[in-house]
Amino acid sequence: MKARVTIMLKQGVLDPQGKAIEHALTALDFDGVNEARQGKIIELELTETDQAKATAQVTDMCEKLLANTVIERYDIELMD
Amino acid sequence: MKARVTIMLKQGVLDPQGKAIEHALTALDFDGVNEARQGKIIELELTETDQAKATAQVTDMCEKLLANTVIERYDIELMD
Amino acid sequence: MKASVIVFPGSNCDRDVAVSLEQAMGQKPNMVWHADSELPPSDLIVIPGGFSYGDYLRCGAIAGNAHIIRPVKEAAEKGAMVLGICNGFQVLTETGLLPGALMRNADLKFICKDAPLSVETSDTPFTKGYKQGQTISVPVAHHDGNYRADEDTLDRLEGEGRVAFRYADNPNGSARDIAGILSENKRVLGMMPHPERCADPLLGGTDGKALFTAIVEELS
Amino acid sequence: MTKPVVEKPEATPLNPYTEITPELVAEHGLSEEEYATILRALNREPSGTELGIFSAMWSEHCSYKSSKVWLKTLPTEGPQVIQGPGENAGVVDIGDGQAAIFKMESHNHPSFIEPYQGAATGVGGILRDVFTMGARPVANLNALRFGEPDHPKTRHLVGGVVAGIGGYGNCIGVPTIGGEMNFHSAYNGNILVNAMTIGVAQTNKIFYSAAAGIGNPVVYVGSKTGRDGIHGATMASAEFDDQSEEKRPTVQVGDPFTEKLLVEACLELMSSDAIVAIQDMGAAGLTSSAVEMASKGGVGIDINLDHVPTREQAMNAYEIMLSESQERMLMILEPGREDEARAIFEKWDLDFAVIGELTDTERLVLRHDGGIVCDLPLDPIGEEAPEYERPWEETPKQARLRPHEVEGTDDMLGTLKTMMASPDLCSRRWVWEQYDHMVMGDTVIRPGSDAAVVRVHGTNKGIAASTDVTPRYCFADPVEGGKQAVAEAWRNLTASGAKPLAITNCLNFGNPTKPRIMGQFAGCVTGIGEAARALDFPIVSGNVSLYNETNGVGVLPTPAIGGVGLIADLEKRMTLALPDEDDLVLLVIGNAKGHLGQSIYLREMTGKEEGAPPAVDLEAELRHGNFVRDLITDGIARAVHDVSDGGLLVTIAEMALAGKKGVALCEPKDCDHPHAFWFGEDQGRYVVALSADDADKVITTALKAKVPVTRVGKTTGDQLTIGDTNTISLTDLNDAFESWLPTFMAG
Ligand SMILES: Nc1ncnc2c1ncn2[C@@H]1O[C@H](COP(=O)(O)OP(=O)(O)O)[C@@H](O)[C@H]1O
Ligand SMILES: [Mg+2]
Repeated sequence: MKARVTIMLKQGVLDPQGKAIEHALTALDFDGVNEARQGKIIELELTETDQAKATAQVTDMCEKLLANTVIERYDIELMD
Repeated sequence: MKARVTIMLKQGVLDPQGKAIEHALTALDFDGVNEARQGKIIELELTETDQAKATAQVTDMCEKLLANTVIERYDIELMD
Repeated sequence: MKASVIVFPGSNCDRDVAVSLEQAMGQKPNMVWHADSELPPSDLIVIPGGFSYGDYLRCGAIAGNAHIIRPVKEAAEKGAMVLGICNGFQVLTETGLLPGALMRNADLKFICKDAPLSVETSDTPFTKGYKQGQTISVPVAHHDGNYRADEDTLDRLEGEGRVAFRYADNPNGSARDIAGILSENKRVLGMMPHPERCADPLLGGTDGKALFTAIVEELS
Repeated sequence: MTKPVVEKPEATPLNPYTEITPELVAEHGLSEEEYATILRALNREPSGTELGIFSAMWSEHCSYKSSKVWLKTLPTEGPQVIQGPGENAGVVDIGDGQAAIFKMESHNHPSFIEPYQGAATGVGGILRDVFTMGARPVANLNALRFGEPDHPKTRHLVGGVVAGIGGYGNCIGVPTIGGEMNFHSAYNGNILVNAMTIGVAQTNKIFYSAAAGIGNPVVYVGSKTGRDGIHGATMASAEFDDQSEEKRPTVQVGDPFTEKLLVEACLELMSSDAIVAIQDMGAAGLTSSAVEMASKGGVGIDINLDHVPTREQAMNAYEIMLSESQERMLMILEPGREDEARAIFEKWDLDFAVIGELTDTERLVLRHDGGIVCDLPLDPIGEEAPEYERPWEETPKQARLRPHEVEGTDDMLGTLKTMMASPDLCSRRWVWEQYDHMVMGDTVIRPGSDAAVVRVHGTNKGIAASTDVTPRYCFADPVEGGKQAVAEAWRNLTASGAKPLAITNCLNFGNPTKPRIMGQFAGCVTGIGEAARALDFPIVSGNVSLYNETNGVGVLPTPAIGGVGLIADLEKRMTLALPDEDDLVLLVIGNAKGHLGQSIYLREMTGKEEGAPPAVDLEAELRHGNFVRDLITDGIARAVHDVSDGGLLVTIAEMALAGKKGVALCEPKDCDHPHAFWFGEDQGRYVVALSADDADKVITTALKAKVPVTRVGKTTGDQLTIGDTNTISLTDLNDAFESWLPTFMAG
């Protein structure tokens, strides 16, 4: 089973990368970009086949390692 | 309209960050992770409301700036 | 000889390379602001090291789209010499002036130290002051110096004598130990190591000096 | 399947009109008496915003309420001092119309909670303190203390802090040239991250923070204000407990790229005469910068918060005033110079806003959404902030440990190898190779020697710098430990050939309401003062970080000293590396009494931490150091290293490794306790390498000058040997020395 973890900075946390991308897009004459935010994505190939167990396992990974919950929030998506 | 661009290293391009995550997970006794790959996600708030136009616009952004197609592939998802 | 150093927001080796150029040329280079759309007449364009735009998004990506890049490319097409050091090398790959890409170091850490390099060709206007096969010591200081290109490109670079420098002790995982590469006409050089950091005996080495001297000889 | 993860609700921001309850007062870290003082000063209840302002300004971090009485005892003057404590950073004269401007600051609590961003923003903050005075930053240093290596958090914290310091300094393009790092269980729950920056300015172009000129515009520049870091100053002024993790949202994210733009923009504007006063927004953000600038200038300040650039919607006055968003500055401009200034900041893509003006009321007035949310007299907030003479207890003296009371060893070099591979003595290369220590093209002595040296750009003189303190000495005897920290910094500068000029400090201690801790503080400050006086090494800036305690366990008293010196002619600089030349003589300058109390030998080889620390004889220190500096200036010394942690043999081994040159040592004569001779940590000592001819002359002059000197060996081959039989190859020793830290970090 495959899991995809999306990690974004929490609302309100400064996102310098997003800000720089916004500027750069404007400088390239792309109009109509009101906001850009950058995050990370981590794709995991798991041996686990049970959905619930996989979710629990990946949540644990996020809390312990993948995300920095001080400033980031995460989202887990499972795919087969 | 909101667009979410997912940028991953192309298959075959070595992903040192992914490898490091794999190792770190194993060190934390998470078993059954066969592979980890890390990518970027960029969320854009667009003024554009037309799906087709938005897709075209974001594709253009990816080609010109957001992705380096020498080593990366990208994926666009629109949400409202 | 006229030289220009391009300054991006976040460039931080612009002054360092200007000092080395001045020592070699006897006159100061032009410092050219990234937002300018025109380049003063230049035989040599230097894209310095640093963190243009904070290295946000991807090293060199945002700088690769700056206004000044179009005239830089035009000048390169007309045969001007272009030297990209560190972040400058990353910018050159982003603009397409050089092939490939620079990824995060294999061990994911920023690395700053003297790196022994082997000079792979002395048959270029940049490296003619060295002997082919000579080992020189030049500092590296980067987080993303891991050179990548597909196998065909790598073969072509090697076949055409376009690998300028290789690491004697690969610090970052670069494909085929590549530390610096040249354009087809060998007038564009991108390299991760910093020759401007070893062109003054007080700084602990002078192996970089021959590169600047060679450029000045070529262009005067 | 998607499993959305619910975010914890953020704490509700305090409405400016909130009713003030005792709980609210307590949450703001104000005692009942302090609140009563506020009520008396105002003759009314404060608004929510006003309460927040008092809370921040009266926090330990901003008011120095527990430490001030002691700090006043420090020597702060000298002919070289242009500006002592009281400004954003200290300023000393380095000749030719130039000044070195420097300061050290802590970012301990944030770094424990989020090591990367905490350390990064620590670097960003201290850089601002320096360039706000008109200096271009030329060097960074950092003093780090972590818990014991096998504590489960240590590796993660070391990795994050080092990456964060590098991440910020490398990006902004200021070389990180030195620092120190220790491990000790006392830091398990409270790491210490102290960052120091040195800048260079023209003496006639130094900018200060006292606001002046009624009606002059108050200008905000830099990044936008967000909700980050609200309560940072109060957090830095409280003990940790198990709930501290909950306080996490106060951690800020650094943006070194924006700070780089801010440096360039500020220095560009500073080359004109448009700025009257300027101050960075550090702890307690807009509150402390506005209050301090106005108080120092004896004026009032009237700010319309509607004009403050904000990053988030609907921020209220309380949040805007207490936000600790990074990369922001407050300036007072000459009237009519706004457009010129604006053009510069816009060129660098930075926010620029005129947010108010100076008044003659000596009050802080804040307007928001059409109303007045704060109208406070400035004196009670700043000048009249509480000051405490906290009760303190002297630290009981420990008995002096005699050499025969400490177990010896037959295998001196094997012991050396073990010690060189110990956490506190092993090579820090893993750390400084992650820092760009060469950017700016002026690093003349790189990290790894006693003091690092950067050339003053375009000249042939250099600034030497070092940070030092031995916390285990301070714990055992705060006064001696305080002296030792200053003496060691002075010694390190001396060993590089520099003339020591002045120091900054960062005083990290536990909970000052405990008399025992306050006694440590008082003792260390006393020792620092004594040494600074004796060595003519005044304190020109500094920072105090208290409440470094978790669940009642405090850190070792850690008064980090940042020393700065001047090398007038860089040809006369010195490093510890032995030249690749046979038959150079190694002399020890200074006396060896074989002091093993509190030594690394004692801890690593016997597992004990006990006894009195080595005493510091300040007169001898001065005599020995000046003697050594003359040897350097006269071109006689070929390598110099001071003797510190680990003792004489470790010192010599470090010289051999740095130069890749072997040394043959003689067995000490008539020595009952060779382990104490080789590993004792007696103070005031150096090892000097010089030619055999010079050695004889130097021994004669030394004895005349009452400088003890001993010949211990000579350079030869590529091994370290003692006597005829005891040998270790440098390769072996180097592996031990270099591999501990990378191996530890690799997990
Ligand atoms: N331990 C100390 N020794 C000497 N001066 C100190 C010490 N601690 C703080 N100071 C001085 O007190 C002033 C206020 O310090 P601080 O609040 O840390 O500055 P900032 O507000 O710029 O961060 C500074 O001028 C600083 O140099
Ligand atoms: Mg300040």
